[in-house]
Amino acid sequence: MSQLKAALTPARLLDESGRLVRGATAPDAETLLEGYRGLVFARRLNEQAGALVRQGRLAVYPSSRGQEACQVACASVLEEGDWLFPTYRDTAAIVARGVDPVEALTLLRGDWHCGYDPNEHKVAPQATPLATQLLHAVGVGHAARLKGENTVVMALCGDGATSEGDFHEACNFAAVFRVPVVFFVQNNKYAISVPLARQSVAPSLAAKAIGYGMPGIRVDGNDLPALEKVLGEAVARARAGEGPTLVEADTYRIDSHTNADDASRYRADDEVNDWLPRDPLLRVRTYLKAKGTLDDAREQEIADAAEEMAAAVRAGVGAETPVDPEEIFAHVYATPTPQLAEQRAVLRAELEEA
Amino acid sequence: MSQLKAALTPARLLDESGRLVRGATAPDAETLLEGYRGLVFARRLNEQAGALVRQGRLAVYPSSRGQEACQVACASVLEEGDWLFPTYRDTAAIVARGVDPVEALTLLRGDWHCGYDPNEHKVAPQATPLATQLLHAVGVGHAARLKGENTVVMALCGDGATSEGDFHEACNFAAVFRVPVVFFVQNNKYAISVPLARQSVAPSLAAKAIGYGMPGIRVDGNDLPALEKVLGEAVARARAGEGPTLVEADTYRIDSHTNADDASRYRADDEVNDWLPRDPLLRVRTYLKAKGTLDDAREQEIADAAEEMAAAVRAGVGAETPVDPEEIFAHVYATPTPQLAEQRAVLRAELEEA
Amino acid sequence: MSTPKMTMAQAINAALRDAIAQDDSVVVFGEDVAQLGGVFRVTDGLHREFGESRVFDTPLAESGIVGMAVGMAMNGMRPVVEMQFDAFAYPAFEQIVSHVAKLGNRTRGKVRLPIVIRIPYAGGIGGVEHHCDSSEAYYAHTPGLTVVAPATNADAYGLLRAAIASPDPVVFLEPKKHYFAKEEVDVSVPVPPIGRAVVRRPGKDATLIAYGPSVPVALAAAAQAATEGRDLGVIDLRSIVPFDDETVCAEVRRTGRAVVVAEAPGFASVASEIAARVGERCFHHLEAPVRRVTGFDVPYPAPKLEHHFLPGVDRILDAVDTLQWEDAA
Amino acid sequence: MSTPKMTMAQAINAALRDAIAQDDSVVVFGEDVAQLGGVFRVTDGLHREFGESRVFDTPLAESGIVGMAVGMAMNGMRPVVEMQFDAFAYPAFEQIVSHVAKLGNRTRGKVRLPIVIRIPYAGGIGGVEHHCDSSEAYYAHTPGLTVVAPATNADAYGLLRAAIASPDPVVFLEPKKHYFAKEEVDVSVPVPPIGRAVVRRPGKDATLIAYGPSVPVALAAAAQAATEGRDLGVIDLRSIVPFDDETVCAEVRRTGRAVVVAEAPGFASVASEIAARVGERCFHHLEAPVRRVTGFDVPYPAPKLEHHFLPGVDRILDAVDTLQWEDAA
Ligand SMILES: Cc1ncc(C[n+]2csc(CCOP(=O)(O)OP(=O)(O)O)c2C)c(N)n1
Ligand SMILES: Cc1ncc(C[n+]2csc(CCOP(=O)(O)OP(=O)(O)O)c2C)c(N)n1
Ligand SMILES: [Mg+2]
Ligand SMILES: [Mg+2]
Repeated sequence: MSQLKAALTPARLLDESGRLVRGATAPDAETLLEGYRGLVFARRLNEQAGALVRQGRLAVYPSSRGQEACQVACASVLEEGDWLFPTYRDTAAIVARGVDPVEALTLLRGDWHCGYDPNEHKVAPQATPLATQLLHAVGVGHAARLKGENTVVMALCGDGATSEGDFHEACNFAAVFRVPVVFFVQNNKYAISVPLARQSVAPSLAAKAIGYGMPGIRVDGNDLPALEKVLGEAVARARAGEGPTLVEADTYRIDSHTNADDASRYRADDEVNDWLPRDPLLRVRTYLKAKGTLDDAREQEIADAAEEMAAAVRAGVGAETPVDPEEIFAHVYATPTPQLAEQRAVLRAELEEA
Repeated sequence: MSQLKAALTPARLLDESGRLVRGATAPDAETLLEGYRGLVFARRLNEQAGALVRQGRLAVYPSSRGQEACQVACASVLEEGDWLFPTYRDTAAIVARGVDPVEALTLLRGDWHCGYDPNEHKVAPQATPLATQLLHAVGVGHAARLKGENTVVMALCGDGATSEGDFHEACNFAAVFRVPVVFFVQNNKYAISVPLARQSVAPSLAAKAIGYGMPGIRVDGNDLPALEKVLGEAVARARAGEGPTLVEADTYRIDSHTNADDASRYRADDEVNDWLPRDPLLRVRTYLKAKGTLDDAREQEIADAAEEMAAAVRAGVGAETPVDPEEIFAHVYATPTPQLAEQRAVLRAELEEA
Repeated sequence: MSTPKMTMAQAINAALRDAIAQDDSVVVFGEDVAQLGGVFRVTDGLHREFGESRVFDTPLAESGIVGMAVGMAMNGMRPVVEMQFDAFAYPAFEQIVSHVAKLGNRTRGKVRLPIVIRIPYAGGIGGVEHHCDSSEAYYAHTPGLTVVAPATNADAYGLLRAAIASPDPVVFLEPKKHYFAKEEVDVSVPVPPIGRAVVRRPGKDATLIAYGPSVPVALAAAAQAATEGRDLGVIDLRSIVPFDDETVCAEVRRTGRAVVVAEAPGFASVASEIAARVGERCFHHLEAPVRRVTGFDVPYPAPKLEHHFLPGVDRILDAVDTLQWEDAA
Repeated sequence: MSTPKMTMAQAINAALRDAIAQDDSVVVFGEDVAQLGGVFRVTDGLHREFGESRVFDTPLAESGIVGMAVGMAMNGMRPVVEMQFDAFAYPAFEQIVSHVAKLGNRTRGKVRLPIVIRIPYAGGIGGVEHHCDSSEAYYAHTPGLTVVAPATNADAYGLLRAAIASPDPVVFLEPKKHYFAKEEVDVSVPVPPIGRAVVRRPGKDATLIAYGPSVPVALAAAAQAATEGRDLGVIDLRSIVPFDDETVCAEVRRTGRAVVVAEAPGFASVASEIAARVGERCFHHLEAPVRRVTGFDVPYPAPKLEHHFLPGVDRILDAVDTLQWEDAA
């Protein structure tokens, strides 16, 4: 059963020491360089956001450190009209998709629940209730199909979220209706403190695809070109009308769940240390350096650009932006109900009094 | 992958003409005769309940006609301390397990939501909200395991119910905790009007087991000895501490969803006619006749006993049993709240006035 | 030319048909709604007429249905989904409360969800457990949802058209005991705006406030009271959210007495809300406390017992009797 | 000997520890409750002390957690499950409403479900969306559930012990903003029965009725009012279902004025219920309408805006000001 094999053995192009694996076709160097730039940006964003949390400028930040290859790849395989459905952990993917990082951080800054216009870059609000967004992704894809549009939807979730009923319903609806959606599970081995073994005893998460009648593919989640290949093929399948794919990335959450979490309560440093050499950036860097595609000048240029982005994030997140208390009434309905108009008047009176 | 094969090709012992399939070990004839008696009872119960509906004595009856082998087998493989979790369609299984048929029909007669004591025969109330009971079954099994009890739990559901999130969560919890539960899906090809093809495009429902890391077995659902073998093995596995199994029975709902439904709106007579020769009773009867185990006297004795059961059902369901209006307050809490005591007084005053 | 008689099922069917025909973005889906035409035949014939791309059956999963509707609405469609029975909407509760109700607000109005969730609801049909819940309080308590409950077949048509046209998600509660009763329905009457109650019967002695399946019961009580010399008015709320304070308060201030009638268990219910707001807004006009006649705080009873649970004419009139008439002028 | 100071998280932890130690059938499970000790550290140390068979982590699925608890209770255990945050209990809504609340009734009491569903609830902690819902109305409206909301750390200990001992399912709402504030807790005090409110502050001019996180706010308002010469009493309901009509009505009849304070959106809420029943039962003693000071009917706002949403001291005192004092003797 080659289907089961693809669901069990992670696809790989670059090994941990940055060498092309045997028999693999070399990825296009310029594309990979673009990808490397994305990785550097994603890493820098994770670091910058972490720093802003420590400075009290952001309330909380779920870092994707260690998962940057997943973040970059899932955005890079999409075309303009395609949709991305991210979670709270996927800020770097959102930014890779083109959303302004400061707008993306509005949520974690506490100004509003979503800081960007989902329609502008076709990026759904970051989902908090786990697995719920997968169904929305299916809906967007199904509507596109009914309207004859060529849209593909990339739906993200974690290993823990695969245990939720909504994961099941989303996979099943997508398969039954042949919806152009790619379910991309970043298996980072933990759901807060709960390890994968308590989440599932299946041979792999990708193997769940069999039960829905769709392809399930496992891929090294720290191998950018492999991710771009596997996700790209899944997107192509979806676009060709061949239905959904479940892709599981074998990766690792290097940081704690969020800064508020203390991972040392539930996992050993050794485990983390084992994963550090598999760093998604290093691997691509070594490869591109060896190839000569990434010279010092280019590396400097990328680092400078990332620094510029980080500076913009610091400035944007640091800026005092007024919030309008009365806005809490403004969007609940397209037209506020008489009840909300009354309540708004109560608040307004209080604010004027104060 | 033999696991996938077992999940795809239905296990079979008796073919449609009542002959042992090639290479199969013959089932024990006396056991099979007991099973045949169960089939006749189940069929008679379905017919009797249908008649009571037509006479207005029962509000509604979801018939298991065509699925009697499943009904009998899932009860017969259980031991005394084991639990059965049935649905609205599994009245015959409940009765096969030992519950008084009149008590089992209390629900459909409209007297109360459940007419038997679940603890007496270890039969849960018939579940209406689809797939929800599978989680209860897992809980009973998990508690048994924690308490060191040797209980096995048989949890029933239909093909449609496999699409619900609770199906997924139940399978996953059971696998992760190695709960002694057998999930028994009677795939009768319809969920009310919705055919299997709209429910799932997986190669089989049993194949879903792979995604949970448990065995999935497909079995001819109209073949009593095959069902008893497959379910018996799953029960034995569970009892031995080897965890859950997902068993899918390939069967067919011969009647409409309930008497209130009109299946001609959504399926062709031809399809039903194709299934009639696969009747679960006929098959066993032919086999036992050929064997000589079932002679005319025994057949008459079984028919008479079934007739007696039917007469008792008619008498019991037909009897005027008083319902106590105030009972609606009696069981909501172990001790009624002051609010319910007040409300009960309101009703009592009305009843006294009237 | 007389207006045709239709059952509520037919009126809703007509509303769906007209909406699908007039607006390409309207799609209808759920369990058994296509081939079968729904277990109550509400969607009868729509699949045949409009085809699989407009009317389709889904796998059996309510969270899936509502969650998919959210996505389809994000992508420009107007999904009208059916939950087969009241209690079978509960698997979709997270989707309804955490997304359907909140996504518009979450995105500062950048995304609006014109979804209608149709729920055959409430009792009186001798249904087994889980088929008779009056679940409106769960939705009415959730900011962001519009909650509508028609009491007449004409309103079922008109309000459903309005619900489908609304930019906001609407929970549309169909009193299932009305499905098969015929009334005249003039589909050419302008669609009533959501949020307006209607005085079904004027009355000067006291006001009965009801919605959905309780409206005809309240009207029957008023008719009965009239034979006993008491003039009761009846308000049909039609929409629970938004709430028509104006109409309700105008009536209660006039009569000085009010009884709220609703089938759901009374505790922390829509009836509580009505009693609380009438108490707050009409305090100085009240001659007696606002009374509630509701379902008891028990799970919906089995068929043979349901009539003891349901607020009936007698229970309403008993409550009216307690409105301190001895003090009345 | 002075009683020790504990946070509410510690008081709940102590209640769990004592219950597990004393009763073999008590088991604690949920997401992150074992190894991590809960995201709020409420279950800290229990897994280490009692082991995997008494305290364990589950896969990430709330319907699964509650559904499994139902089965375990059917088989003789007393599960205490944690929903990680208020909004993350919604996936379990069907299990809670259709089974947890109804199975005892369904089986005529043959099966009882001694389950406790612990829910860290309500706001005031600057949490992002879905982490601050006041969801009590959904449960309080559902017959068959007992709904408890402690306001003090001592009550958190005592009421949780009572909840675990109850033969009925209890939704135990933990005001998460209290988790880390210390108070004296005497665990040797007899466990208070569920269903009794307590007068936290006597007062003769008006009565504030609150529960859970709103109790300290009401007390602060009363303290502030006292400096302005108004004597406000404060009732802490402790349990929403059953409801203590006796204590509430006795106080309101004495003062003739009442304000209900609660964090949840007000429409069709527990506050509505309280206002409605006080209006109905104390009508002739009321000098002014019963006022409600609640969250607005909007989704819980983002951290920077939550203080505008939450009923605070000023909003309560504004409401008290409207209780028609000019007519007072
Ligand atoms: C329905 C629901 N339940 C619980 C939570 C609380 N929660 C937030 S993140 C998380 C762990 C998720 O793990 P996983 O899916 O593996 O994603 P990761 O955080 O590792 O990216 C939990 C339990 C939630 N957000 N939604
Ligand atoms: C949660 C839920 N949704 C919807 C229903 C309504 N309903 C009752 S039976 C049924 C079809 C079930 O099909 P299947 O699981 O195949 O079982 P079968 O009736 O064929 O035995 C439906 C949709 C329900 N009972 N529960
Ligand atoms: Mg994870
Ligand atoms: Mg079926």
